Formats: sequence, C-alpha cells, structure tokens
Amino acid sequence: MSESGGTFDLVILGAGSGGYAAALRAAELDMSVALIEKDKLGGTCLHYGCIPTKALLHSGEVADSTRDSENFGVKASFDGIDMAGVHKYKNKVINGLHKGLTGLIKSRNITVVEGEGKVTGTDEITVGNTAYKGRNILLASGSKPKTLGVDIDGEKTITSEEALKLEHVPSSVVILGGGIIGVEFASVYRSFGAEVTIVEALDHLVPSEDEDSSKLLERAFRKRGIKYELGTPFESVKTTESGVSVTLQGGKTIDAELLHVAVGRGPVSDGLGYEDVGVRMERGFVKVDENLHTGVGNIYALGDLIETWQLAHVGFAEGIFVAERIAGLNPPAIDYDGVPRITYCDPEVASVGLTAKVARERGYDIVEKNYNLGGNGKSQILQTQGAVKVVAEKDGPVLGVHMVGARVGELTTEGQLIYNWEALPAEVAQLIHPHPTQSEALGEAHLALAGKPLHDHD
Amino acid sequence: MSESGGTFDLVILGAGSGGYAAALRAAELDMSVALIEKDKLGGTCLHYGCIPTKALLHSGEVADSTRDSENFGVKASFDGIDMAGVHKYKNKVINGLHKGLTGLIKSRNITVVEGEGKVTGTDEITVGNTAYKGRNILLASGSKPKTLGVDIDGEKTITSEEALKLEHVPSSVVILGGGIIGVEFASVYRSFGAEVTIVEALDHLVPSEDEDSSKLLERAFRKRGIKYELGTPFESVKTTESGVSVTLQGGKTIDAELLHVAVGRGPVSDGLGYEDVGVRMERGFVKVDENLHTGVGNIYALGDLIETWQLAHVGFAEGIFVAERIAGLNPPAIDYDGVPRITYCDPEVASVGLTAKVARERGYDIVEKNYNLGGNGKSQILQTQGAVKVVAEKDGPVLGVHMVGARVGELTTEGQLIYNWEALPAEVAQLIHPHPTQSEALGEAHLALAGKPLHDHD
Amino acid sequence: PPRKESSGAGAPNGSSGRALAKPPVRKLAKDLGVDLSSVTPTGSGGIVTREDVQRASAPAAETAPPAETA
Ligand SMILES: Cc1cc2nc3c(=O)[nH]c(=O)nc-3n(C[C@H](O)[C@H](O)[C@H](O)COP(=O)(O)OP(=O)(O)OC[C@H]3O[C@@H](n4cnc5c(N)ncnc54)[C@H](O)[C@@H]3O)c2cc1C
Ligand SMILES: Cc1cc2nc3c(=O)[nH]c(=O)nc-3n(C[C@H](O)[C@H](O)[C@H](O)COP(=O)(O)OP(=O)(O)OC[C@H]3O[C@@H](n4cnc5c(N)ncnc54)[C@H](O)[C@@H]3O)c2cc1C
Repeated sequence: MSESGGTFDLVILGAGSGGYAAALRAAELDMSVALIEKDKLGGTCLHYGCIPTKALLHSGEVADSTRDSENFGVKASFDGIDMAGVHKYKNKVINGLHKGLTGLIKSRNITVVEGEGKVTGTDEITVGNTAYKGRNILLASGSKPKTLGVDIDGEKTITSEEALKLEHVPSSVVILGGGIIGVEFASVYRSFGAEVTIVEALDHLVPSEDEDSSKLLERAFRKRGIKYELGTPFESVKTTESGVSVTLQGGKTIDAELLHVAVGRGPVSDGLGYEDVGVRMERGFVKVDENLHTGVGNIYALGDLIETWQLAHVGFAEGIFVAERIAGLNPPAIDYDGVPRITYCDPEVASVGLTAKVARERGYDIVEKNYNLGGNGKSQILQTQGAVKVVAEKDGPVLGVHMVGARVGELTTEGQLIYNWEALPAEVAQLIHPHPTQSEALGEAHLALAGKPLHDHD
Repeated sequence: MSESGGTFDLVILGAGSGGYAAALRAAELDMSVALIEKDKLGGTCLHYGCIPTKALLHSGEVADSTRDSENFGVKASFDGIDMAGVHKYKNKVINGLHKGLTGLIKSRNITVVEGEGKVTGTDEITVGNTAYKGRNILLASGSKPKTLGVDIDGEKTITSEEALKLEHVPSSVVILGGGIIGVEFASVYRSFGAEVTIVEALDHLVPSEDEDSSKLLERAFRKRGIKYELGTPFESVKTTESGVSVTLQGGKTIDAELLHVAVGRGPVSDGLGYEDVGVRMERGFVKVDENLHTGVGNIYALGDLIETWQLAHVGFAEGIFVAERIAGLNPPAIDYDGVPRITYCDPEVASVGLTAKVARERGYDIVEKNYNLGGNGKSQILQTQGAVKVVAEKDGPVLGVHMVGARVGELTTEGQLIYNWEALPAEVAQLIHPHPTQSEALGEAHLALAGKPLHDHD
Repeated sequence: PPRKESSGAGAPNGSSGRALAKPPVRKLAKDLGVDLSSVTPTGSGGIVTREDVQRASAPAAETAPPAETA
C-alpha cells in the first residue's frame, strides 16, 4: 500500500530544462506543483549537456587563443591542458548555476521530490512508496545517449557522459556521428591537442543545417586538422591493447585511443508506466498533439521525450507553454522552425528558420544571399572565416538565416526576431548595424537582398 | 584659372564612413560621383579609429585570456606584448579591408580624386587647380582629436593617432577623458600591462550611457586595477624627465610616462570654404536640417562634421540617406535614438534607445528590469560580470536596452530591432532565446517585464 | 504557400487596447505616418498587416511627413 504524497495542480516527472521551466511558470500562475527528480535539478542540460560542454569548448578557445597568440602580437607559450583544472572550472560554473536554480525553485514554493518516479495512474506518479496525485501530469523524463549497439565500457568506448569526466587528453579519438554533439566534442578534443576523426554516415557534417553551412564547417575543420569520413557508415569496433580499432563499411579501419559515440539521443521512457496508462509511444518517444497533450487524461509531455528539436530552450518554451495552457491561458503554438539552433564548435554554426532546401520543398520561390565574413571588419579582427546566408521569399519576408564563424551563435537572436516577426529584408536593411560588429554581416546580407548592397562585391 | 574636372551628379568631400557610403549608394542609384580624399579611402574609422582600436582591444583580450588561462585549465605562460607583432596584425586587418573597399569603389565606377579639396562655389569643389562641378555637393570632411589646449608632442603627450603607433608599452598612462575612446584605450593599456589612471571631469565614466552601466563599468575597471578620478577636471600638464606630471583642479598631481588626451573630437571644417558659400556653422560643426541639407544650394553634410553621434554606422546611414534623398527616393528619417552604441573596452558597454533618465525627462511613465549576468550560463562560462537593463514604457514598448559585460556589443542588434520596431516586452518574451547564450539575459529581462520571469529571482 | 498556420507567431494575445501588428509593421506605420489604431485590420486574429498600413497611407502618400521620433 502506498502512502499519499498529496494532491497537486501539476505533478512533473523529471526536473530537466522542460520539467523545471514548467514548474516555475506553473508556480507563477498560482498552481501547486510537485517536481520529481531522481538525479539533480537542472537535468541533462545543466549537468551533462549544454553547460559542461560549453565550458569545455571555452577552455578549448582559451587554449587555441594562447597557442595562436603570436598572430596578435602577444608573446606566450602554451604548455598543455590541465584536465583537473578544466573540471574545476567546469564544475564551478555548474555548481553556481545549480545553486541559483535550486534557490529559485525553492523560492517559488515548488515541492521537490527526490527519487525515481513511475506513472501509476492517469493522475498519479509514485515515488517509492508515496503516490503523488496531479490534476495535471507532465512527463519530462528526457533522453540518454544512443550507442548504435556499441558496448560502452567507459574507458576505450565512451559517450558524452564519460567524455565530461576524462582525466587526461587522449592522443587520438574517433567520433561516431557528425551531428551537433559530435562536432562540438571534435572541436574540444582538437583544441586540447588530440588527433580527431569523425565518422558520419550521411554526406555532411551537421547534416540538418543548410548545405552551405555544412560545407563551410567541413572546410574549417579540415584547416584545423580535424579529419572526417563522410557518407561512410560505421561497421564495428574492437578494443585493442592501446585503444580501439574502428571498421567502416567498405573495410577501412581507423585506430585510435578512444571511440566516442555521438549518434544521437533517445528518450528515457522504458518501464516508467507510460504505456500502461494508455500513452501512445513511437520508438520510445511519447506522442503528443500540437498542445503537447498525450490524449490521455490530463497528461502532457515535452522536451527530449517527444519528437521536437532536442534543445534546452525548446524544453523551456514547451514548459512555459504547458503551464500556461493548463492555467487556461491561450498561448500561441510554438513555431519550431523559428527556434534558433547553435552548434558551439569552432567555428560556430548557427541558424534559425528554413534552409534553402526546405524552403524550396515547401514551395517557396526564394532568393538567397551569401555574405562572406571576409568582408566583415570584426570577423577579420577575430581572424575567423565563414559566412552569413539569408534566405527570403521573393518579394517577401526572410525565411531563414544561416551562419558559420567564431561567435556567430549570439547573432541568431536577431535572426529569431526577423524570422518570427516575418520581417522583409528591406525592413532590416533600413537599420544600419553597429560598426565594427559581426552582426554587420547580417545587415549586409539584408542590404543586398533589399537591392542596396553596401560593403559588398557582387 | 582652374581646369575643369567635369560635372557630376554628386561631388563628395571626404571618403570616410559617411562620404564613401554616400558614394556607393549614389553610384548604385545610377548617379555619377566624384569622391575627393586627401588621405586614404575609408577615413578615420578604417585607418585611425574603429578598426585599429578594435584590433588593439582584441590583442588585449588575447593577452588577458593567456594570463588567466589557468582559470580555464589551460597551462600557459604570458611573456609580454610584442608591439611590432601587434602592429603587423592590426595593419594586416586594415590593409585587407582597405583593399576590399578600394576595389568596391572602383567596381562601382566612382571617380576618386586624390588631393585636398576646398569648396569654391555652391556647386563646386576645387582640388589644386581642378574644379569639380556637382549638381549636388556633400561635405564629409569628418573630425580630428580635440586637445583641451594640451600641446601634443607625440612622445609624452599623445592622442589616439599617436597611440596607434606606439612602439613599446608604456609603464604608466594618464588618460584625459573617460568617454568611449578614453575607456577603450584604458582597457588596451591595462591589458598590455600598464598602470592606468583616467581623469574625467564628469561624475562617471562613459557619462552618456545609463548611470547603471557607468557604475558597472567603474566596478569592473576597479577590479582590473584601472584607476580613475571622477568629477575632477584636469588643470595642467608639464613634461618631466621621465614622462608627465598631470595636475587636477584642487591640486592633486599624477605622474606617468604618458598623457593620452581623449577629450573628444571636433569637426574638420576650418579653411575649407564652407562659410564662404553661406553654409552655417556652429563651433566648427556644419548646421543641417533633418534631411541633412545645409540650406545652401544643393549642399548636404553628414558624419562627424555635423552634430549627430560620432559613429561610423551613423555615417553609413547618413550617407545612404543623402544618396537616396538626392535620387528622389523618400527615405525615412534616421531615428538617432535607435542607433546602437558600443564601447569595446573589457567589459563592453552597449546600448540602444533611451536611458532611464532621458525616458523620464521625455515624460514617459517607465518600468525597468535589471538582469544580472550572474544568472546567465554563457556569461558564467566566459567568467564575465555585468548586467542587462531594459527600459520600457508602462504597458508599452521597449524604450531602451543597456548592457555591460564581455562581448555584449553584438547583442545591440537585437535591441536595435526591438527598439526601432517598437516591440512590446511580451512580444520578445514569447520568443525563447537559444541556450546557452548571453542573449538569454536579454530574453530574461523581457520575460520579467512581461510578468513571466524564468531564470530570475525576484 | 501559407507561412504558418498559427496566427500571431510572436504576437501575444490579450494585450491592452493597442492595435495588434507585428513589430516591423509598426515601424512601417511609423515611417509612413500612419496611426495604427485607425487602420482596419484584415490579418487573422485582428492583426494589422503591411498591406493594411500601405492602404491607409496611400491617399496621403505625397504629403506624408517624415516620421517623428519617439
Ligand atoms: C552533450 C550535450 C550537449 C548539449 N548541448 C546543448 C546546447 O548547447 N544547447 C541546447 O539547447 N541543448 C543542448 N543539449 C540538449 C539538452 O541538454 C536537452 O535538449 C535538454 O536537457 C532536454 O531537457 P528535458 O527536460 O527534456 O530532459 P533532461 O534534461 O534530460 O531532463 C530529464 C530529467 O528527468 C530525470 N528523470 C528521468 N527519469 C526519471 C524518473 N523515472 N524519475 C525521476 N526523474 C527522472 C532525469 O534525471 C533528468 O534530470 C545538449 C545535450 C547533450 C547531451
Ligand atoms: C580612436 C577612435 C575609435 C573609434 N571607434 C569607433 C567605433 O568602434 N565604432 C564607431 O562607430 N565609430 C568609431 N569611431 C568614430 C568613427 O571613426 C567616426 O564616427 C567616423 O569615421 C566618421 O566618419 P566621417 O565620414 O564623418 O569622417 P572621417 O572618417 O573622419 O572621414 C573624413 C575624411 O575626409 C578627409 N578629408 C578631410 N578634409 C578633406 C579635404 N579638405 N580634402 C579631402 N579630404 C578631406 C579625411 O582625410 C578623411 O578621410 C572612432 C573614432 C576614433 C578616433
């Protein structure tokens, strides 16, 4: 017999980006909330995802900047990576944010339940012996690394989880998967001094990005000495004395100290009782309608558990949406095309809106403008290469913004406003961007599309 | 008797940001253009302003990053600044952009006239012996450093012009003036290892910024060991054996190797014939109406020569405006409040729209939100401190965005769209910003103003 | 093709009595000297469209004064 943990307006399973955002917004809207988490408040993003990887990438940036300092007139010697120091820095950032988040959740009077929960009714989640009743239930149990059947031993074969705890820099790494997480780790390993080879079954790195962006990234990685095998699926791996030997389809083998598997993430939903109460699933993902409702009782789901972009800010947006929806507000549906995507490798790859290919597939008559960062003063100062590409409907609004270059990730927010507010190129072109910034490259692309190129050779 | 250089739709005196932008746009609009320049295409900004200073600031960033690399787990030793290397890097950037600009101007069939021009009629500018007739004339002769009466010897007393050519890092510098250019150089000298003291007559550094931004910059500079004397006007300087001795009003003296005078820039208009043809002047600035027209014939003026913000992108915007106006288009007037302002010191200070003070003076009933970068993941990763402040009309649109922190300059473009398009906080709040970026701090401020704070303790 | 089904991407509902328009359209109205609240909206959800603003400015186009600043 289980005890009662009480009844809440909203009971949430999982305190990652999606779950905790829903909890915070629901509490603001005067709902009583129970937030169930078996590990740590903040979930994947804060502890094993966005934040630690971006800390490693920044250590990598510092390492590269130190190595190349002579190009900027700074005399310095680079003496290597101190992994203990890297982890100390990384953990300091995580701990500070974790403390802030914990305080925030507490200050909004959310009931945090520590432990592993399971859905035990259409309005009930049970943790251990205690049942929490919810007038609404939110499934937010997130995702975990997929492994393509590779046996992860945590030593010679690893995923992002083990990679975040490495105690020394490997001499060489094969990365399985050239998606966002794969190229980010490739960038880190390379900055830290390793030989890196990425194996990607599709024809391009970051294959969900506009093809022009993929090509620019490939060129930049080649210059950085990051190798890649594109269009060649992985076949098998065996561990050797000194590391791993990876075999690709067709027979080519690559030896390295480490195999890092980064072939995507799958939902955490097994054995959590979802199907038992009638929630529909597909390949482990929970199926929801456009209101993130599962179709069963008052059960909603969000984040990496459903088949939308696996991004923390999608989790935030969905969490806010669900809370507002339950509260009886009528929030506008999320336009997933309008969500910015950033890959934080060096150079960064960033986009919002549609790729040229998708825009064409959807029947748009499009115009596009590529503006090379070679013409951008600030990019030259940073000595970075890349481009900005803007896709617009002919005589219509901007449909997509695609960028490659150091630090361009921050520029997606401008793209986010432009895309979501359906601005015309001429409306952006009217606003001359500040000099010298990288954002001017975006400005120049819009000026060109508006028929009034400024610093632009056509 | 002067020869004829021909007749053009537009004759422009000065090929700085304002002059060359007008030339490019006019050429695009099928006008014949003569562009007169006595020094180099690109003017102050490219050769003695924006670009070289931002290159020095980036060398400074690299130096600091190398010095602090241990905090990020990177082992390195900082061995000093190689000024020859700094200049090589800086000149490489300038030369690349200069070549690009020269090619661009050529490709648009603009007639470039090398030499010193003088207005010799309401439709005429003469260079040496040759008179260029213009159906329209544009005065774009820019500005030069003011000196407050200090004798600039180029050795112990300098302005930005000499500072850009320093052959060694001074051990100590007194900077006269805590405006944009003053604090930028303070940041460079400090990053390069000098002892720095800024002397500012007003009560704050960057006094045109929102007071909260000034205070944050002051705190950050104090931490960096940059000293300042606020509210204490300069009285006199005398050179000594080892450098300079600067006396402030009230009697305090400061000794240093160098005095760098950064008390603003005044127009270049003396002896150029402007008044002779009836153009009205005030303290050397050319007076224009809201269409940048001088009131005489078809003579226009723009850029640092008139009393608008002394910024390169203001020059660009004004140049485009004048060209379109002459071509008979009806371009909307420039809203100068909506021009982004960035100070590129470390930390950066950036803003667009109205300060809280000015908004109140204009009679707005305002609400404001300060969001500390301590709550922003990416800022923590960069280990930078600062804040984002958004000022909005009560129940109305955003009136101003003010930011302090490393790299926040690029975020002004989002602010630029928000301010100029009169977005409501709720419209911005609806668009969840990408994680982890510094732009999220802007997002959080708008979320809070919209009554739905996310990662925010309030 | 229709851009997206959701009416006001980015436009929050239930805001105070002000006219609904996407931000760039507000700027257009300002540049053309058109008072948004006097425009009849034809967009879905009562949103003022670019075309609405242009139509409202058409008769006065020749004499439209340059926009004043806020
Ligand atoms: C290496 C890496 C880098 C990434 N980088 C970025 C990035 O830069 N930007 C970005 O936007 N996204 C990034 N992501 C993706 C981002 O982390 C996820 O999209 C986000 O965390 C999803 O949030 P969520 O709430 O759906 O799930 P999660 O964050 O996975 O949270 C789910 C939570 O539920 C808990 N849980 C699961 N089952 C139970 C149970 N039965 N009982 C109790 N608790 C349970 C888990 O412990 C976990 O805390 C990255 C991911 C990885 C792995
Ligand atoms: C140190 C410093 C840093 C700066 N940093 C920034 C920054 O980061 N961002 C920013 O936006 N702005 C910055 N500025 C300001 C920016 O440089 C100016 O606002 C901009 O250059 C003004 O453009 P202009 O065309 O009006 O004048 P100028 O750029 O001054 O151009 C005027 C041109 O006219 C020529 N000229 C003058 N008289 C004659 C004549 N009689 N005959 C022929 N040619 C003539 C000059 O040689 C010059 O090339 C900075 C300025 C300085 C000094």
